[in-house]
Amino acid sequence: GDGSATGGETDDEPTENGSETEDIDESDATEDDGEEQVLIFARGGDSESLDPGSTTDGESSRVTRQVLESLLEFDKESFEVKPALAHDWDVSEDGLTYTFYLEEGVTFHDGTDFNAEAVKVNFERWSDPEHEYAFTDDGYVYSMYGTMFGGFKGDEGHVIQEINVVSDHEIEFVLSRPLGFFLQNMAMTYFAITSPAALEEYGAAINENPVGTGPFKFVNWSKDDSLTLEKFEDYRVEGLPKLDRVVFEVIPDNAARLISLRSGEIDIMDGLNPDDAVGVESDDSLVLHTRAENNFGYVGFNVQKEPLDQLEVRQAINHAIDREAIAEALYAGYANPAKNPLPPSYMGYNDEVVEYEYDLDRAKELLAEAGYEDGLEIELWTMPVARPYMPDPETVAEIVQSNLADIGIEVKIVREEWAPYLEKTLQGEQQMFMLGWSGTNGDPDYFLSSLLHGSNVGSSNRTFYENDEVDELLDQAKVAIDQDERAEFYKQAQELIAEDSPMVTLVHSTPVLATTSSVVNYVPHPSTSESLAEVELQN
Amino acid sequence: MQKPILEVNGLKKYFDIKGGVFGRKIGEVKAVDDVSFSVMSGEILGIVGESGCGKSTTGKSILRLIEPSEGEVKFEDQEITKLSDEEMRKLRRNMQIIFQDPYASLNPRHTVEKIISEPLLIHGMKNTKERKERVKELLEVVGLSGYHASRYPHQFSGGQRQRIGIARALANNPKLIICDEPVSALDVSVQSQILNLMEDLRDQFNLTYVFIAHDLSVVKHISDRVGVMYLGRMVELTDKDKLYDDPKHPYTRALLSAVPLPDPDVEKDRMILKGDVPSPSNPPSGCAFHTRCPLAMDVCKEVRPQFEEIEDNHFVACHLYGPAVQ
Amino acid sequence: MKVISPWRDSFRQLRKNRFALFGFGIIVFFILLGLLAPLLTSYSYDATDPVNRLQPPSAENWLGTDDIGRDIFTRIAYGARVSLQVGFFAVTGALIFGTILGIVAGYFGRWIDMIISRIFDILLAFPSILLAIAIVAILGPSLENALIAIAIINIPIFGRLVRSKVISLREEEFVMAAKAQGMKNGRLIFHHILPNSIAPIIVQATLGFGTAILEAAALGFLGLGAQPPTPEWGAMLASSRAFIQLAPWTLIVPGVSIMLVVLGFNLIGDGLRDALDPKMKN
Amino acid sequence: MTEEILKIKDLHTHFFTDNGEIPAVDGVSLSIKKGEVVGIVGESGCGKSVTSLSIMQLIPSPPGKIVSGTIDFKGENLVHASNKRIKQIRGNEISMIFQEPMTSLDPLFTIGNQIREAIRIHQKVSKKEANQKSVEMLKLVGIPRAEEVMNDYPHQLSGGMRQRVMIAIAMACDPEILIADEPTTALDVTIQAQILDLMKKLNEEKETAVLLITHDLGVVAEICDRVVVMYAGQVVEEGTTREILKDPRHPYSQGLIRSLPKLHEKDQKLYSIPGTVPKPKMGMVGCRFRDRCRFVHERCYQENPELFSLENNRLSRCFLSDDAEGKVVKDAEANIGS
Amino acid sequence: MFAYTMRRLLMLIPVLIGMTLITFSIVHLIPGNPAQVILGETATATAIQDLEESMGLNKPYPVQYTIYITDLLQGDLGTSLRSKSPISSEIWPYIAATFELTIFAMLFAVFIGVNAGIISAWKQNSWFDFLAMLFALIGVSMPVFWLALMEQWIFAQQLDWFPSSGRQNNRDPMEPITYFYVLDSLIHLDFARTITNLKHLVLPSIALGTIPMAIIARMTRSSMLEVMKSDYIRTVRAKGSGQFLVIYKHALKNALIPVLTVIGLQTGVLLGGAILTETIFSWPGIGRYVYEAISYRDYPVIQSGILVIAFIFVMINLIVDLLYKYIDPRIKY
Ligand SMILES: Nc1ncnc2c1ncn2[C@@H]1O[C@H](COP(=O)(O)OP(=O)(O)OP(=O)(O)O)[C@@H](O)[C@H]1O
Ligand SMILES: Nc1ncnc2c1ncn2[C@@H]1O[C@H](COP(=O)(O)OP(=O)(O)OP(=O)(O)O)[C@@H](O)[C@H]1O
Ligand SMILES: [Mg+2]
Ligand SMILES: [Mg+2]
Repeated sequence: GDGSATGGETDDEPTENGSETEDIDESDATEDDGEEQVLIFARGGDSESLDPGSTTDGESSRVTRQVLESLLEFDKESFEVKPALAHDWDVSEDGLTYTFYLEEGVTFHDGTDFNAEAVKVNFERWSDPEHEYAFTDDGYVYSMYGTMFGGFKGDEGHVIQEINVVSDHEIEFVLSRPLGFFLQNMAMTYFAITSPAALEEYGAAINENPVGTGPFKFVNWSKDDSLTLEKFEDYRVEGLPKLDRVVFEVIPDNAARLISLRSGEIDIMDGLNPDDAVGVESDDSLVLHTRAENNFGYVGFNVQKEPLDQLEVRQAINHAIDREAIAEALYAGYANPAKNPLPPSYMGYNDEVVEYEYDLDRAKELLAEAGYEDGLEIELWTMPVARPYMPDPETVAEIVQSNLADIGIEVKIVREEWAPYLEKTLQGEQQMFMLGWSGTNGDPDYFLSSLLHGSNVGSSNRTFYENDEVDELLDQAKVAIDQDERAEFYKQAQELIAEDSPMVTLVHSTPVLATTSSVVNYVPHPSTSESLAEVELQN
Repeated sequence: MQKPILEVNGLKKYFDIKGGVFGRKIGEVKAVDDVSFSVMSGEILGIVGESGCGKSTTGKSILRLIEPSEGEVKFEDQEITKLSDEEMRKLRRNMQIIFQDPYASLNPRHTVEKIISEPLLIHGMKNTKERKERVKELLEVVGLSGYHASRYPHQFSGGQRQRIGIARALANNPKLIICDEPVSALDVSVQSQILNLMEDLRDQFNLTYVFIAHDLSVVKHISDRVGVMYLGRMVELTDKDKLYDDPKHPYTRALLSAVPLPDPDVEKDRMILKGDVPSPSNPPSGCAFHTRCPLAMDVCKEVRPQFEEIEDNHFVACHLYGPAVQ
Repeated sequence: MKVISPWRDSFRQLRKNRFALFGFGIIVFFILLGLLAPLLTSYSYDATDPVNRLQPPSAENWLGTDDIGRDIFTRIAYGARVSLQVGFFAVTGALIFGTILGIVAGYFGRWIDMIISRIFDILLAFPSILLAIAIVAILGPSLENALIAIAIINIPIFGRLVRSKVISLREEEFVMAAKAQGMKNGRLIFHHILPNSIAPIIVQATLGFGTAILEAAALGFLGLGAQPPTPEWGAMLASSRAFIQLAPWTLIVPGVSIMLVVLGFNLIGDGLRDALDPKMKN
Repeated sequence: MTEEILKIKDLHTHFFTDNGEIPAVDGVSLSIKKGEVVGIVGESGCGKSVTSLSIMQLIPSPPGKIVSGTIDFKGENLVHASNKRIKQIRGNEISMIFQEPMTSLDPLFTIGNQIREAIRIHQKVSKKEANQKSVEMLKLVGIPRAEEVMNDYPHQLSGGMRQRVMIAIAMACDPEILIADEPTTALDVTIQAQILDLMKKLNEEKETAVLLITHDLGVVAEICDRVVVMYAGQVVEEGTTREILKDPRHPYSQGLIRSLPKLHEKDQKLYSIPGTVPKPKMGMVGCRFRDRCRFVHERCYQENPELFSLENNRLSRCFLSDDAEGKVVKDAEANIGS
Repeated sequence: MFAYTMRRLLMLIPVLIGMTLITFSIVHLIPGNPAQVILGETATATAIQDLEESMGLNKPYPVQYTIYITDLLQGDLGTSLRSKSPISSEIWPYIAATFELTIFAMLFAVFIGVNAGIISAWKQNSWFDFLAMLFALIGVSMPVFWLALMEQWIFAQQLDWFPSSGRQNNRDPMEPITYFYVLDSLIHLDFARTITNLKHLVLPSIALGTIPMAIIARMTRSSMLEVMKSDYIRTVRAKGSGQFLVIYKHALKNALIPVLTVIGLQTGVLLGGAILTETIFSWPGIGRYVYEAISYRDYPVIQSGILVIAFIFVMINLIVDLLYKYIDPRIKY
């Protein structure tokens, strides 16, 4: 009880709050088992914001995942949905009403109670720009909510029609139409519940003062440097968390991060270079971890631009690119050649699709069919930043360049900065381009619809690929509730897509990371945000 | 009597001093403060005075190398302070200047040939061969040789450089030459060479000089008339013999008595002035010399003495000779 | 007595300066390396060979290979072209515009000077690398644009230098003398002021060559300069950044190359400064 | 006759530059007696300053070096004296003032600081005592408001004042010899008169010997007892001031005096020595003045003239002063002189 | 003195206005939409539009500029588009981090640079002079970021003498007060921590300080040589003073004046130009703050960040000018 006693009500300053509890922790620690357990997690960039709903940034989720909890959560290693703040739930027959039964006796870090009202406040805050905690004037936008639930209050596509507080610990969501992945959504870190009292107290500064129910509570944050969390003594799960303190440190440079890991300055490093994996594996004091594939890197074709509007050209290029070599050489084996725009572990993955063999003769043939036996020139837009699905885009581009040179296609590499890159590819200025996709809620829809549905042209569909049949299949899959049924629709869609070849499906990468050998129970999650509640340090 | 070739009336040049919070003008250096004189054609007018008294500024203002703040300058009856840049440019072939520093006044990157032929070119002598001829001629006039033409200034001694400067000034047959301390940077033995040369040239080409110097002996030697300046003002102006034999202004007297003479036999009753020259940015009221003048009277502190002709051709600005005393 | 022009004199001085000669040697070496690249190596600078990646220096690959198996020696040799060109064009650009602005400001003074000087002040108040980054952000990342950015950030450096030189020369007696001849502004500037301000400009240009190469490397390192597969040394460093532990030579070689070239220009610049400085003469 | 406190014998000071060895001082001998004022005159570049700096052992090295000769100060050869000893002598027994009062004082320290420093280098006195002494010195050299000036910086003083301060610094430790290298050249005549007056006064009161370097014969006439005329690194003539000015023997001295414009004489065409001073270089044979000399004859090209002794301890470096040729001098002068 | 300071401050106004104009124009000339970057490749068109609107990016430029300036005048540096936090509250730790690094880098540079310069000038043409100047030349010829990488590789990784990144031991982070970590540790009277924090400063300071050090050494040497030739040094010698007094009292003070300019300029350069070093050593400084803002098109941060850097730079120059006055009594205002 003392943790909650020192909580928020009296202290305005979060820093003061931190320092006081710190003292208490130290005394606790000495009483218990002597050593304080402090884990340092190093990553390449800092969090944007600690208000999960208003950001889409992975580095933000990684931290908020520890501080705030959603109603549901994903299983440790997959996207299977499990109870969290809600211990149980019901779905109505028509798939329009979801009822969640909330954990009782849970308190926020500030000592206030977690209940159905709090859930409602959070959801309304996200869906209603007019809401008092929406902080629209301060630039808050809840884009992930809009994306996942079809828009905001008053929008035509908005799925959540009403939210009813049935009782203190029972809450009901009424949808306007069925949504196949509603439960998946509820497990996303973006939809984690913040203490309404804290919203009231901090207002727009909530992004620097997260207050949730998670295993760790927020202490302080020096931007672009370090962010400290400490054990929440009253965490709802007995015996957790194990660590006393977690520090997220920013070390922008991959190589520098590895140096720090080796010297023991940090415990976990995200974003290991695949090339360094061998070295890590052979080092007894380090442990190599991989995240399950949850992404997809591709070379896209702008199918509305010459000459890529010709199927033969697209297929020729597909045949000319040596995926195997790329995966092997550039990801040091930590990637698999892709044949579908969906990671293999996903529901609905179609393993029957026949991949485009690396076959230069066939490629040349196709090119000749298209009327380009004398070769042609094509621009390849190269991403300027490393992403999980493509840790070294430049090099990939160079290999593609030399691959295509073999069939007489001269590739001109175009480089734009990230901002204009995204914008211009959205407007279709590119011919070929490189990009990828990472999953968040573990649902195939998030990959296939976003990337290839005709309605997403001008948005996330940058290949400008429109196929009514595919669109139809994807739409059906989205509203179906039966998961097998959905899987079937997706399989068919993949078949069609492969034939049309709107992109060279390059790889699914397995991002590698490393920890020191004293880190125990650390399991990387495919979504990149994993709970550190069970992690321990052992000497 | 001859017509004056140059008339200077009430010439003033104030330099602004900037400062303060806004970098505004917070004062001015009265480098030249109401100076008037005239120069006859063919005469040499000497101007002496201590460092900083405004001699060079006067000289440069006459040629409008510095724009005068006030007053008029008439060259051959033409008022030149109002001329346009282009008119002034054309007029410059008639008015030339020779500088003190023979090192700084020649462009180190040009050959002597180019230095001397440039004024010819800009005033219309387009023919290269003609120019070459003229350069050779000029070099010989100033006591150098034609083969010197291809050399650079740094290959000459101080005296020779001064000769080059003179040749350049002579190039377009000017009528008036302002000589701003042409010999003060030179050694005694070379100084006399240059002084002689200048005298010869005057006779040969019927030149008029305004000869600025701080060495009284030199000025006396070369000039017909001499003006004495103190703190931006002309204090005395007359024929050289009158000035040296019968100086009127106390400052002139002090100046003359301060000159050390290379003759152990001359007995002098020294008149050593006290203190330093005041700053031209804050000149004393009334007569600027009153702070150091052994004969200062009350009136000197308040009233600025007029520059008046107290005897025939003898101008003095001093209350000793003004109506107040007489 | 032989006629010795001031330029010849300076040149003789320079020839006696052993450091300058050494610097000159370095530059000539890299120029030859760049020019003769196709003869010196049988590889092509963009031929990838993933199988032979990150090979240490050997008889086949004198300086080893990079992360996609390209021969580093070949890339260094072709990269010499890039770096020297960047230096040359950036400096020339900055020099031309800087000199023009500097002369205009210094010679005509008044409000023109006021405006130009303030612009210089403002540009110089920005950290130059940030300014360069911003300019490249506007123009888009490419070698040409990096070059433009470098030229722009160097304009005020030349501009100020020329301006101050012009202002001091304007007061020199030989300029006064030239004006007293009745010379027109144009002639005064081009025959008297410019030739006499050229010495510090040359020195600055030589040193600027070095800085421009460093700046280009920094932009290249940030991915804002030369684009792959152009073998720009800074970009080479950036792409090898991750391999410092696996293959240190991929970082050491381009770094040392940059350092040597810049050192060469600095040595020449120092030598020129000594040779052209009028204070050292007589 | 009083003793000679400084005797320079056959001093050679050379500069070793990129353009070869320059014998700036090439066999100079001279001496100063206690309380005497000796002038060195000569045109620019003839080695006056280098001679004086050699005495102080202040020749910039490299490139300069005293190659040979002795500088005998009260029986001690300064050329071979230890560094420590030289430091003791400088500013204490021999001190020096320079031509440029504008640049000879450190602009960043107060006048007081700089005088005090001079005193405390040589005397173990407290700061307060040194201060007192400094004020005294400033008063001695005729600076009004001495206490205030102690706190002024050099730039706040006029050229004349600064030169007075320099003199105060030089005189602070009561030196036996004061070397003044063109102390008034940069000053206006009215100020020059003040400074010369002051130096004369100090010489008389303190019996300090003065070695005055100048190119102005007027200044020499004003205060010197004896004059040494230098030309191209050598002494060409020596004698009392009156003798040299009234009856110069060396053709160079003669020409020099005759080429001066005279203030109190009627105009006549100035005499001028043709040509320019030769640059000093190694291995010159013959008389250095021969190319400008109107009495030049064959011997001037073949031998180096020595300093011939004349009557009254006078010296002249000219073959015409050689007894054998003595007559020729008179004749020649009679012929051309008028 | 006061008038001069005021005047210099007033003179800043047009420069600052010019700067706001330039930064504003630069920022809006940079192609790319912040909303797009913030939301990334997975963004939908509507999400982008919503965000744009909430960020006020669809107002006309003159309106945006006016808003920017009015806010500035009220001391409001704007709100970061990305973090949604007010820049004025967010920026201080970055400034402090950079300042701390800059101060140590300059201390290192000045201490070594000035002394090396003095000794080189003193023992001109000795082997020390030769080596020192050779090193200085190499120092100015090296790409800083490369030096930083090499240092990190050798001293942090191979030898493990110093930590490779960060400002402090993050296992045990400290409650920041001033955000100058060394100072904070002293305030906390936690001297063990001071040592750790200083250790973190070593490598980045050396990397960053090397170029200024080389420049300062070269400048000090040539300035000393120049001063040693001057008349007043000859006067001091003529007084009979020893070499030490000549060099450390008179020559150094005079030689310092041009060196001071270099120190001021270099400090300014370090302030904003340390982007690469800051990235390599994970130093959360202002250069990196702005650089990342550029890639995120976070307009308010770019504008205000650059403005703040430029302002500090100008202030440093002002301080240098005032220092001149302190050293050199000749300077009149
Ligand atoms: N450009 C200028 N700006 C401000 N003040 C100036 C300028 N030129 C000259 N002065 C001042 O004007 C006064 C007169 O200067 P000028 O050069 O005419 O004197 P001078 O008699 O020629 O002295 P000198 O014998 O030293 O050449 C001096 O006090 C000088 O400081
Ligand atoms: N540091 C030096 N390096 C080379 N040569 C020098 C140096 N100092 C003096 N000299 C040479 O020594 C010769 C004599 O110089 P010095 O300074 O003694 O002449 P001076 O008689 O004092 O002339 P001035 O009247 O101009 O002061 C000159 O020809 C000069 O070239
Ligand atoms: Mg003058
Ligand atoms: Mg001298």
